Amino acid sequence: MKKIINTPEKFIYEMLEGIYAAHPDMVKFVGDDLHCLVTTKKVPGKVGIATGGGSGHLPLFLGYVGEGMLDGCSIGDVFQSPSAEQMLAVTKEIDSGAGVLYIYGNYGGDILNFDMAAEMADFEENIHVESVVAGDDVASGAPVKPGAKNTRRGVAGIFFVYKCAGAAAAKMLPLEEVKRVAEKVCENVRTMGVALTPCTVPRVGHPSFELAEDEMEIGMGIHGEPGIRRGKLLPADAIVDEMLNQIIDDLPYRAGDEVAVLVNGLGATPLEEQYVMFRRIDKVLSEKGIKIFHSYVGEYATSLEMAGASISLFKLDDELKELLRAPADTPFFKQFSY
Amino acid sequence: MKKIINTPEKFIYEMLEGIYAAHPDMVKFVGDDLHCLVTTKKVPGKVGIATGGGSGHLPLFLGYVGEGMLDGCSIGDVFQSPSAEQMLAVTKEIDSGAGVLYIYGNYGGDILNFDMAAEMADFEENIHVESVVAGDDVASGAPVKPGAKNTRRGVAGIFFVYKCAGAAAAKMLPLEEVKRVAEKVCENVRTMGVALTPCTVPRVGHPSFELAEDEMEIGMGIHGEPGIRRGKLLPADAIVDEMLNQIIDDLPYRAGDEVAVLVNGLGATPLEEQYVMFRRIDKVLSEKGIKIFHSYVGEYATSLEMAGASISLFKLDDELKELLRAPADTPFFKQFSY
Amino acid sequence: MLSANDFKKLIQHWAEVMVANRDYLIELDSHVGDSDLGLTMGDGFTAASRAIADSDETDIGKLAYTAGKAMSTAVPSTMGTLMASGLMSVGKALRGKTELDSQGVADLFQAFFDGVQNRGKAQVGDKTFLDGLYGAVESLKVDAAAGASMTEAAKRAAEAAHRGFLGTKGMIAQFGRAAGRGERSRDLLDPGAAVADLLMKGYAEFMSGKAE
Amino acid sequence: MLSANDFKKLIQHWAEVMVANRDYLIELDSHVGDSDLGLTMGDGFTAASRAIADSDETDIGKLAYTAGKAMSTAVPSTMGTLMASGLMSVGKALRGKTELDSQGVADLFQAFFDGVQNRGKAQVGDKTFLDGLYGAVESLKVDAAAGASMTEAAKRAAEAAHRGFLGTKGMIAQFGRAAGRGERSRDLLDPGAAVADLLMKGYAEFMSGKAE
Ligand SMILES: Nc1ncnc2c1ncn2[C@@H]1O[C@H](COP(=O)(O)OP(=O)(O)O)[C@@H](O)[C@H]1O
Ligand SMILES: Nc1ncnc2c1ncn2[C@@H]1O[C@H](COP(=O)(O)OP(=O)(O)O)[C@@H](O)[C@H]1O
Ligand SMILES: [Mg+2]
Ligand SMILES: [Mg+2]
Ligand SMILES: [Mg+2]
Ligand SMILES: [Mg+2]
Repeated sequence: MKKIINTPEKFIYEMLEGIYAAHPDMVKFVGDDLHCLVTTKKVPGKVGIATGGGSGHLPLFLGYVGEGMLDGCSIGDVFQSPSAEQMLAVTKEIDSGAGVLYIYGNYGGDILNFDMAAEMADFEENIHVESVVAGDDVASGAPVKPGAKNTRRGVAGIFFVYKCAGAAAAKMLPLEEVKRVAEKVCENVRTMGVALTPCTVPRVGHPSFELAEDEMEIGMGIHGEPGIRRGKLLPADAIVDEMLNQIIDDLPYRAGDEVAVLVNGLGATPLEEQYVMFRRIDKVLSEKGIKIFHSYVGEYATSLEMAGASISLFKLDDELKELLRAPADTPFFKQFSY
Repeated sequence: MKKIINTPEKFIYEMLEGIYAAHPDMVKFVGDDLHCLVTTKKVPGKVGIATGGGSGHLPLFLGYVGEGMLDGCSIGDVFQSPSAEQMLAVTKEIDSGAGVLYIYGNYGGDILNFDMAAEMADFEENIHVESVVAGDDVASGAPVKPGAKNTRRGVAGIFFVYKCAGAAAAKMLPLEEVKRVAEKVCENVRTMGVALTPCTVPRVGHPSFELAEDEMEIGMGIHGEPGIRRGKLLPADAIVDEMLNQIIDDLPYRAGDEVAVLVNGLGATPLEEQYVMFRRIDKVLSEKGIKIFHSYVGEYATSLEMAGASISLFKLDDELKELLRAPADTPFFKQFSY
Repeated sequence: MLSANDFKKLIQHWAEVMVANRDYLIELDSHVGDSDLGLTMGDGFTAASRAIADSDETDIGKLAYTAGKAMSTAVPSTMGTLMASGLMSVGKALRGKTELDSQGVADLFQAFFDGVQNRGKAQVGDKTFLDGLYGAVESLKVDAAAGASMTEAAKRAAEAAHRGFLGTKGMIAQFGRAAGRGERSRDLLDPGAAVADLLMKGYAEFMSGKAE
Repeated sequence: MLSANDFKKLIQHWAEVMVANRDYLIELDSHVGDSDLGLTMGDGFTAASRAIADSDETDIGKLAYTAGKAMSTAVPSTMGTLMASGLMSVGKALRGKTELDSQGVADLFQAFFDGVQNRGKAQVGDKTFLDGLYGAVESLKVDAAAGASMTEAAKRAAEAAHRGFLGTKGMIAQFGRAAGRGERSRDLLDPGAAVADLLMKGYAEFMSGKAE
């Protein structure tokens, strides 16, 4: 795969230099470490929200730091967790006494480091930290049983968690309320993806897996984790139907429900194709009597230059609708209230 | 190239169905023709701004229809001009007595059809239409001589024309003023692109050209028009330097100038790589004493799944700065005033 | 004389000619352009013909304008729009005419030429459609002034168009995709000029068929 | 007895052991994971050792905590964070201790075990690092209660760790990348348990070196 980079070793560092140079009014780094990004617009008394994870998923994670969404983010090398120390640096910076909520995806390395950071924040800095772990990928594990540990990976649906928790924090709700909102979103979001081509981690230098010229893999994770079915590339409508039905059956989403829809490009799939997918989603949902409240189409959580897309549904009630439609202004996600 | 589509013949039609389904609050079509898209938020007395061109470039063209930018857009099949009749339908809808400005890229088919539409609007509907043709691609022709015809292709820099002309129209300026602003932007924007991989027009079914696994082409157009140099893929900094120097020398941009920068992904190039490019642009401009007023990084004008990127510089004065920072709310481009 | 009814038949004949020459035009366009010319001319003239075939209109100008609009809607490619512009220009110039004599036909093709030129801004010698049509229009004007029979004039105009088409070999393209090739375009025949050649050949066929 | 100075040297020895076993760990991790374990353990223990090498601190707990934090900063991979958690847990448990007897060393490794378990939430039998360390800690506790020499106890703990490591063959992985393989993980040795094996072997070497 051809890349516009200098050296694999400097890839993420230079990307981060670019981010700060491009958005000096919105984000800055702390602790002398480019991997620790915080908003320039700290709001006194507000619950701080931090996220983090490996690089290679822009606009995840750091693109959502800004007004109405997140306050800070630590990021690691490509597909690698940042360190607890880096998370702690972000945590210290964004806390303004109301505590900090961590929202991140369900990956082993991230969990360990966020847990450690939370412990250090408490032990060393006396900052109250709560955590919500997003695991929305229905292809990555059995349905979540109430009360049981969620074994599913977090993918694009985390956008909805950021959006609503961010809006709740912007309303100056206390930490436990912001956490409740984040958990409520997690319970109501489901995602499934499809991959058409692999991506190449620059340091590794070769594609992370192989897919024949006429194949796709339904359910593949954003780091190339195995999906649930590999097979011949199907027409768009058939792909959507296969993914959407599994999503709908999982929660399940029912006639009369109102949902937000997210069609997310993984990197190399044109927006045109995402809209072809959306068209089918719109048809299927309307046939099933599921109402679309609002739709988001574009790249929200990518996997470098992987071709493919994911679909997320988010079931709404009045509280969540109000939070979803609230304004947000970040480097990558901007929304006027609607 | 693998695509998530149903059939090549229905590709654009279904994409359009998806657009209207996803953004029913923002856009609608007129004349019973999905290719004729207009804003749902018509402002009485405002100059209408229309654009148009071939499909395959999302968010160009129709993604910029909305508050603070464009009022309507007609689009053709992949890389094909829409018809004069379609442009006329849009023109009739968006005119509210103050006249209509056409802003489009410098391509033969588009020019002929927009000219014909303008004539029909005048002859059949008595609508006053003015046209501004963007030709910002410095790789596609000799430098523009004052007064002479611009032979350069229009590429991503047209975004700045839309943005500022849209803001001028939103200020309720008269047609000749909005036209003056659009022309002023054209005079101050320069772009150059680089392609790493070709794209495939669905109906054609094979890539539009070939590029060896270790090659790039500097200056290639967004339909695969030949560039100015094909050679070995270079490190990001070297690519940027080569493109940026030609851009800077062309206007020329000089020490003391203030510019807006646009780094535009062509489709398959990750945002991470675009930021690696931006980092270098920031360095070079600061060395040359050219000040960055604001930066835009992302996909603004694509070429289906082509890998590559373009760089645009836009030289600003106080008037243009004010127009650039004004708010905009469209399906793809949203900006709070800054 | 050429009546409104003849005009409708002429357009229909042109549609048949373009459809019959589909592959020829595709082949020519494949060397310089995007190979669509055979398709767009076939589709475009067919649409133009359909739009007026069942009309009771006797105003040749109105028929031409309607045919042109239908053409522009059907095929917004370069040549599609230029041919539409030609027809619509004929429409404006011949508004009110219900039949045409030699001079009227010369006016018709002059208006067609002007419509294409006003739209496309090309000059004779720029290796375009205009180079195919130019000599034909001049020939029609001379013959009209000299009082030659319409059939004779049509035949000579077709010969002039064919020479014009052949003459595009040797010119450097200034417009369209071929312009991107600069000097390398010199040895190629211009596909748009081939359309002019076909149109005049078609007109001559039509007139000689009418005469029989 | 194990002094604060000994503790610093032990960590330094562990760093040397991990660097020496870089390729061995890479090889093990390449079958189940992403091949980074040799790099992360080498880098991580080296960073931990460097962070305390020049310290005048005599509080073993404080040294362990500092070493752990350095480790976590250097290598935020799974095992990096787990080893950091182990060391930081030792730090909290041994805060104030300046030297350790047999029981103190048993407490140290128990705290290390607990730190890893609290962080990673795995159980013995889940085919992780814990399966390597578990038997060693039990052995240290028994020997401490029985009054065995520290060198002897260390030797037996190393043997227990090695058995624990070998015993991971036959287990189904519940954590980390290997868990994705389910039943297919059974025949593989767990790389994290190999690290436990190396740590206890390193500790035994260090104690027998001290005894000489
Ligand atoms: N400005 C112009 N004026 C007259 N004829 C033109 C002009 N530009 C292009 N042409 C003619 O159009 C022909 C190509 O038409 P077409 O295949 O429809 O173009 P495209 O496929 O690029 O839209 C050329 O061979 C040339 O004769
Ligand atoms: N929750 C856990 N508790 C204890 N050990 C674990 C846990 N998860 C993974 N491990 C250990 O970590 C090892 C892999 O470590 P490492 O290579 O750093 O993982 P990764 O490269 O996936 O981040 C496994 O062999 C296993 O022994
Ligand atoms: Mg053509
Ligand atoms: Mg064409
Ligand atoms: Mg590993
Ligand atoms: Mg790893």
